[in-house]
Amino acid sequence: MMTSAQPGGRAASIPLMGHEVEPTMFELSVRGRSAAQFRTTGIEPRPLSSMVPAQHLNPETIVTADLAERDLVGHFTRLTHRQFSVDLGAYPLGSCTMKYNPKFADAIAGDPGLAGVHPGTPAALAQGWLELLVTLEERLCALTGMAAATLQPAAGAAGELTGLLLMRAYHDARGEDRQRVIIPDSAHGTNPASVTLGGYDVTTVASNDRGLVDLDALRAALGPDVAGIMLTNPNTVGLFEEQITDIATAVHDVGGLLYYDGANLNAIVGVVRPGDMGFDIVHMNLHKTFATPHGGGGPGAGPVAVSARLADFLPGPKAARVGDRFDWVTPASSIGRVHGWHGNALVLARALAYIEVHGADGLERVAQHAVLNANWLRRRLAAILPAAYDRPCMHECVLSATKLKAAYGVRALDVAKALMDEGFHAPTVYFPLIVDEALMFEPTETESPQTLEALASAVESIAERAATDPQSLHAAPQHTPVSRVDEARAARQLVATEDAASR
Amino acid sequence: MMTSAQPGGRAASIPLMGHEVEPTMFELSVRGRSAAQFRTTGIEPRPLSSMVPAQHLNPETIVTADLAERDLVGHFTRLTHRQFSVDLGAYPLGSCTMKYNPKFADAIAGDPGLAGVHPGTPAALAQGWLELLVTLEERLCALTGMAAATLQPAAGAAGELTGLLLMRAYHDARGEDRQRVIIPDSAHGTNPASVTLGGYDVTTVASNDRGLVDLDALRAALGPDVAGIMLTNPNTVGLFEEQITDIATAVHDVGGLLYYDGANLNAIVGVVRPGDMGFDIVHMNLHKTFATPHGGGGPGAGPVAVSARLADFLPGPKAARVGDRFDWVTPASSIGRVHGWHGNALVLARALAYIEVHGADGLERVAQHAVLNANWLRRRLAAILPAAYDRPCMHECVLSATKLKAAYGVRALDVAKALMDEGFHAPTVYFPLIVDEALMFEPTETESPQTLEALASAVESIAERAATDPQSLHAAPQHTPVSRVDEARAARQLVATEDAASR
Amino acid sequence: MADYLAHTPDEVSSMLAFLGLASLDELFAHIPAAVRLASGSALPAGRSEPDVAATFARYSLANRAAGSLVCFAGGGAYDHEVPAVVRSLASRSEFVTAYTPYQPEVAQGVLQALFEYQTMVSRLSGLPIANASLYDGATALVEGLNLAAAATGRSTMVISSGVHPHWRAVVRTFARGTGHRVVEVPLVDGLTDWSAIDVDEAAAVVVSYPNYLGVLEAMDVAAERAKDLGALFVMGGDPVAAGVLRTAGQWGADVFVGEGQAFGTALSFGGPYLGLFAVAREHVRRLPGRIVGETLDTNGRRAFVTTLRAREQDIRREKATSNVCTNQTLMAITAAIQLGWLGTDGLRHVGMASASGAHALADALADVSGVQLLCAAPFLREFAVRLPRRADEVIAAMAEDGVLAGLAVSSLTGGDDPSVAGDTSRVLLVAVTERRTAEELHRYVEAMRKAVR
Amino acid sequence: MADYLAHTPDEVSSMLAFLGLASLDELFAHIPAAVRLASGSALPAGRSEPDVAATFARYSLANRAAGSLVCFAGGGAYDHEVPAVVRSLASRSEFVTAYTPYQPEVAQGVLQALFEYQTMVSRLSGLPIANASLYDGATALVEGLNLAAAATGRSTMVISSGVHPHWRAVVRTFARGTGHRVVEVPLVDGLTDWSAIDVDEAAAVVVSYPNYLGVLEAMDVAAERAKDLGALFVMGGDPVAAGVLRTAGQWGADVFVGEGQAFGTALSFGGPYLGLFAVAREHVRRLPGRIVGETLDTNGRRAFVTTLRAREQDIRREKATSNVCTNQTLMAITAAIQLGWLGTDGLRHVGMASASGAHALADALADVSGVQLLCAAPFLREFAVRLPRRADEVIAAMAEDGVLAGLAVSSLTGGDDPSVAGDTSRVLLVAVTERRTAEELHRYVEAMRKAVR
Ligand SMILES: Cc1ncc(COP(=O)(O)O)c(C=O)c1O
Ligand SMILES: Cc1ncc(COP(=O)(O)O)c(C=O)c1O
Repeated sequence: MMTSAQPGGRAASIPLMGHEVEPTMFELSVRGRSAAQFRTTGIEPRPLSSMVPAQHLNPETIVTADLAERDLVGHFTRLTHRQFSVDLGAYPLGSCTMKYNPKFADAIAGDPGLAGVHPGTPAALAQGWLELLVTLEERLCALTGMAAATLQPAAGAAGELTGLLLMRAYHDARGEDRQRVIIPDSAHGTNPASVTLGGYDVTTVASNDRGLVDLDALRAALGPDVAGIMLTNPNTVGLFEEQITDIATAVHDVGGLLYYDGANLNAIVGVVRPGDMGFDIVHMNLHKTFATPHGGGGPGAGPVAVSARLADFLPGPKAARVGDRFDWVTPASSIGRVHGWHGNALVLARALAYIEVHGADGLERVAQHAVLNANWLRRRLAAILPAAYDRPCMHECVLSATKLKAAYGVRALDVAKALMDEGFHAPTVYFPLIVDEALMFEPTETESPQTLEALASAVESIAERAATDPQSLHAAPQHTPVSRVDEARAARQLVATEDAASR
Repeated sequence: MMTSAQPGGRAASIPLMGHEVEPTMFELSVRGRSAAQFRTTGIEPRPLSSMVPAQHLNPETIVTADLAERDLVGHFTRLTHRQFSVDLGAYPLGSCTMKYNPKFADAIAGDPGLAGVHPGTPAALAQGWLELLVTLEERLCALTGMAAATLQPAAGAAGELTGLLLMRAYHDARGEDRQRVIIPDSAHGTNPASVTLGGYDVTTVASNDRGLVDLDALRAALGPDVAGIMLTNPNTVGLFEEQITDIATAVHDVGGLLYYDGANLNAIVGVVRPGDMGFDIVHMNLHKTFATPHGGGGPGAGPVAVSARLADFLPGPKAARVGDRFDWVTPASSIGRVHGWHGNALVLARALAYIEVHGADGLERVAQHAVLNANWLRRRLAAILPAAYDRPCMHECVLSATKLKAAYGVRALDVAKALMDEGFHAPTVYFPLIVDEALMFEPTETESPQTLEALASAVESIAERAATDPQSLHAAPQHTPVSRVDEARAARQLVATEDAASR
Repeated sequence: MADYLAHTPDEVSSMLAFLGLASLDELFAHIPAAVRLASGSALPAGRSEPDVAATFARYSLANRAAGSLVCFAGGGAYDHEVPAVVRSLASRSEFVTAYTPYQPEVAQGVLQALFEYQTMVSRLSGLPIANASLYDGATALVEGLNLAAAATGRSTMVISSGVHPHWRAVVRTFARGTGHRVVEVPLVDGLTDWSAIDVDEAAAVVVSYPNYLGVLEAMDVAAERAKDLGALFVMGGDPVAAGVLRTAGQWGADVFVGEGQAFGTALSFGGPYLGLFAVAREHVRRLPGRIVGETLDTNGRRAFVTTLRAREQDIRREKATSNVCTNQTLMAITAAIQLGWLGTDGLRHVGMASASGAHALADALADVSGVQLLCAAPFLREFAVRLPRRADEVIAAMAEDGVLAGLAVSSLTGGDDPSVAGDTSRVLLVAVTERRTAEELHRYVEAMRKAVR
Repeated sequence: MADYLAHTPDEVSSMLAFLGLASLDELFAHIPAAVRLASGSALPAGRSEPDVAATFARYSLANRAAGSLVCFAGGGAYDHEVPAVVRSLASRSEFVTAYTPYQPEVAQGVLQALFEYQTMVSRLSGLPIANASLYDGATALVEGLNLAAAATGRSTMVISSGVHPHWRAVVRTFARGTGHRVVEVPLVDGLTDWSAIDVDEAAAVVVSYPNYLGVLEAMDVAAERAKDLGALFVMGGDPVAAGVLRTAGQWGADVFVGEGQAFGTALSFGGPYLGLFAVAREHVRRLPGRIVGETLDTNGRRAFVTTLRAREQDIRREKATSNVCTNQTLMAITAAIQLGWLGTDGLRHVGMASASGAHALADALADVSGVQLLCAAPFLREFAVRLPRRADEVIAAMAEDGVLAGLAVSSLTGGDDPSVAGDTSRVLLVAVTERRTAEELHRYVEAMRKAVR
């Protein structure tokens, strides 16, 4: 054969027919092939040299990948057969709220009347989009008990940083220069990282033996130089901060603000509003609570809602009602833009569709069933994987494999890997950091009782194997396209592109 | 747990995570669940009893399956992971032309302006559809060298029967009562079956040692009572009937008609026209030559084109140009309808899209590359699986496993099953019936040289295993969700529904 | 000039070289020059996908789809809710780009989906055996008649003219080949008048329930008639009605045939649709088409496979029960998914909501002067009205008001027909689905008032 | 009242019983009553999918999408060809409904696609290391500045005002937190006038190539300037230009940032888009976001995994190189697929055809009296013109003729700006893609004539 390229029509890489590796697009590539078809424009092509001075032209041709459409389709379709997803089964990945994503919302986002609109289209020609954004802002404010919101942040972490900049703008406006932001030791990594980018120093307060913020430790940490506190409630161990009002008072007393990390909003949506708990700034992960698909790692959306006193600082421009029309308006003391355009618009549209279908009643049911599922699982697994804190949890439960580790040397990671052989995605492991051998299960409300039972029995059978054949668990998973991968090797000799690989 | 229903969120049935069986929809069902959401119509629901007399009402409720949307999605998505398809890899299933199906044509068929039109819409309100149908008819006539066509037949076999009824109408109109239709012994099963349904007796003529119609045998079989002959050209052994003009003359001399089974049109599209070979009636399998997806077994479309003398007998109504508009017109001596409406319209739309993209030049390339691929594969495998007839083939090649069988007891079926473990779909086996241990490979034009080479090496490695470990081939496939299935048992104790199964 | 080929010129040359050939043309050298196209086929040159898309956009804009005309047309094709979830599952490329499951080891997806479909059809028809789909309702009826002929050794087909006119037309067409004698029974006030014909034996007695005018036939009488004639009782049913009405099995039918478009398939200008087919146990070996059965693999795992293949054309050839090969599998899978989405209660809802809407509309139209119900007999979700002017004119007029008023019965029958006494041209067939709103019904009635004023 | 829950009332009761609870409410019993909603949230009640769809159809109809307005707007969002094949592959639910590949054994699909994406970005940027995506071009630039600050230990950011106004605005916003000093360099006749500022050291020198007015900057001068200031050279690039222009790597840039929407993502009213990010080898440990690397599994098979995780927030916390967690993976996968579809020549075609169209339009507009090119400097596929009246008025007027004329520069800058001398309100930014036809260009020119008459 002419070239040594890999065959595009061989399917031995799909588990359906084997477990070989799938060639890369570049290994499949043969110069001279192509799939692209373009419009016939009737425009005279001009020689580049007649349009662009020579020094700008790339002397070399950048070769990307050249495939026939058939091989392109074969390749990416096979890749999807090497990928687990919510649509294939339960995905109890704690803190990520991997609930079912309604196909209905995808259809909404696919409407050319929404997806085909240029972001620079004058407001007068995009009234539908502006009304959609205004409506979503109203819904999010109603759900959080806040006064106004920005829809620009592209994800939760972007929302956090935006919130911290709002905090700073608020204090600046009052001529106050505060240096510290408090976070509990159970906080998600994005919290401290955002605090740093917000220009603040992180003060970490330890959790008490109940897995909650230690109020005394907090009081001790508080002072006039504290800009605020970032809390997740329920927190990352899945427990509700019952002293939240005392915490709020304490922080407010020193002039600080309360930031609500909404990653766990699914536990309380429609039941408790952050605003009523005393929070001043709230970000929401629409890709969690409001079921927009996670896209293999993104996109998400992280709108930030604030109380009245912070509304003037929100990023702008914002879509707003102006008389009976909608227009772009920039808040009086806006911190400015945090996104190149208006935020992840199509994600926002999906979230609104989800909210409108559920309404107040539906969202309350979402929270109730998310909490029901998590508590059922926690109780069901108590004997094998005791909860880090033996109390009713909210939408997720953090269990610990310490018993299995002590008795048989089987670690949380082994349990996680073995679960995949049983047909389930693994829970989040080793987070939060304050729990040894943490296994964080978030079943979400959309998994049925039968699925929970099957998940629980799978964990049971793994525990039995831990006693009889722990080695098999260190070797798990075995029924997956690849077995455990050598992460150390990947870091030691970085091969991050085809060109760095020795093929 | 309340019910004994199966879990909808367990993915152990997907090869990605194991090889367990997937529960049926009914095993997943829990009465009381539901996914359906309907429009709020504002119409007062009326009690059935007020609308329908009691004796019509079903005293029992028919329980179908009750699933939450999440479990419905999980179930069918997992089923797709247990299913091979063209999009996953090469599918050299002889006689079926499993070429790549352009996604572009799917998008065309998904346009609500086509897919949303009721078939009873008055012609004046469906001019776009009528123009589309008229254009397709013109293209098909140009490609086959025929005068007119019907687009009604839903598949090739329906086209065959339609063609035979046209043959009958033609003879009837001439007051001739003919009883026999000749088909070669290499013919596809639908041919004889259609002949019977057309009310004719089948006369089978043997093929000669070159795999072609034996002209003398044919002449001997011909007579005034012969209505016509059905031929596939290239025939089912992938060879072109080189004496086709003599055959045509012989048949026409006795007043018979020539029917062209277009299942193999992909070999000659744009290169040879059935009309120029002397055929009077031609069916085409649009799901083969014109790349409409096979849908797991259908839908297809089997338009029938005819020469001028048969045009008046075509099924009707037909879309036709009437002045500068389009309307439904019924041919003068139409045999009547052969479909409930206008045929598989969305399949027809896809086929036209494919034809328009290729044009005369593109379709010629299709035939050329289909024949190139088949010949390359035939030659490449000659040593292991000699061709039944050692001559240049057209778009497919019929090879034989007799050598492997004689030497190692490895049959065509074993080779076919083993190929699946190598990442390829099996070729068609044991067809045509005139070839022992037949393996009929039709690579189609859309598979690359690299894919052909990989397929050939896979066959080679199987041949090597035949010598060293034939048992392993009898046991193949092993890397598939299920291993060889017990077909005898399925027939012996028929379980064709959930209700017949003992769960 | 576009295509979907992978081969580069170099690759083509090397493949030709391997074959000892100098050009692609030589691959066809053994074909007599006389029959080869000298200068290519008389087709326009190829155009790129976006260019062709522009042409199709023009076709699309020249149609009035259900989106732009509120659809009250039925006659076997209905505007039911098809949710995004069903569309996205049914369009998974593993279902779409596979073919007949000849190799069960790599086709369990399609096979199990068909097994589930067969179960659904069996339950809706009340008959134990269903096949894996036929082309459409009309051709399914033909297969039913062929089965009846084989089962009884007779060739007379007694068919109520309440059976859809297109179905009857298709039956007449194929009878040219099978030589079946087709006897159509007239309707009186919408109900089959079995007394109107005199036949003393038959292979099949066919009745549609509801019939194409929407009327609920007297099934017991029909069943009786079938028994008298020693014929198989063949029922053509509206599967949506199955949610509420008695099933074919409950009425004692031997064969059920139906149009399955209502389950998840778009209106699609008439195709691809779905032929439903179910029979009583004793006819299983005469079943047309494919059937999927449950079995075990060599490791004892449950598996599915097409079975009883000995009936089929590829094995039995001229003695096959049918010539069908490619069927409508994708629509069958779609129906299984849609029925799973609907669930038990959803299916009932579709039947009841459609009926409520249809009766509300019928009542409202009764007040429009000049419009009257064609017949007094009970109906479910479709009914016929007699108008003061030609139905096709009324349809054209009402389209101006954004409503597809229904189907002109004469456009189905092509003239006078035993199903309707007298002039058919003023008879309009109206269908209502669960998607129609009170506002749309109101708009319909107003448009009708204007049209018949 | 709709939801996506599976639980039947019976199941809920039995689960509650298992927990020793009597009601769902009790699950929240430990939450202080004071903070619980007494009467549910102030939201409308739920509505069914089809009902909600009707509301969204209303939104959709109240917009003028690229389909109904021929799009000449650019400014970082372009109307490129996105074929059905890319849409169908990118919407496969395994990609869409998965999350960050924390468990590589069941995430090879996403991981390999990202590896291929990184390779594409690396080749287009001419830099060896690319990450697995950031939010968008604007935030990617912010990450680039943070990297530069960390690499140089400095905090002054010298940014050409040829960088997109929105990007500069975002940089200013985040500088409030990082305390970076942002120095914007004015343009003279469309080219950055580096002499206009006096800074003697900087963390980064940022230039956009082409700049937001479409002009091809003098990159050697910019690189020179960066060297003088001991700063990292950060290039913001139009990835489509990469098919024809010199790459960031070839110009000696340390960091490449770009907006990847052009590769397969719809206009989407501005998001989700795709932040492209690539760096020189020595900065790999300061890379923001995720990066996928190749490795082996325990059976020695090639496998992919996210690597160098020690930089990331979940491990390094307040010392992380960035706070990004959820990124834009699906858009990155889409870009990889689109680039695979385009191929080497297709990518060049997009650049060249867009340029040909842009120059043809610019020439034609030069003949429209009152309209003149803003600057003489060379451009590729986007350019600015000065109009005799307000650009926003011209855009509104031309929309009447079915053309989205472009972007009013003042709508991007929000007033006067160092990038444009004098009044910005009459400056219009015009972009042409490979999808624009001669007929559309003609229509544009005629509409412009009318608008400025
Ligand atoms: C508790 C918590 N906070 C913040 C985040 C960051 O959100 P995102 O990933 O959308 O940036 C996450 C996401 O995993 C989280 O779990
Ligand atoms: C040679 C031949 N003839 C006829 C047919 C029947 O066509 P269809 O399956 O579309 O009914 C086939 C299909 O496999 C075939 O291969």
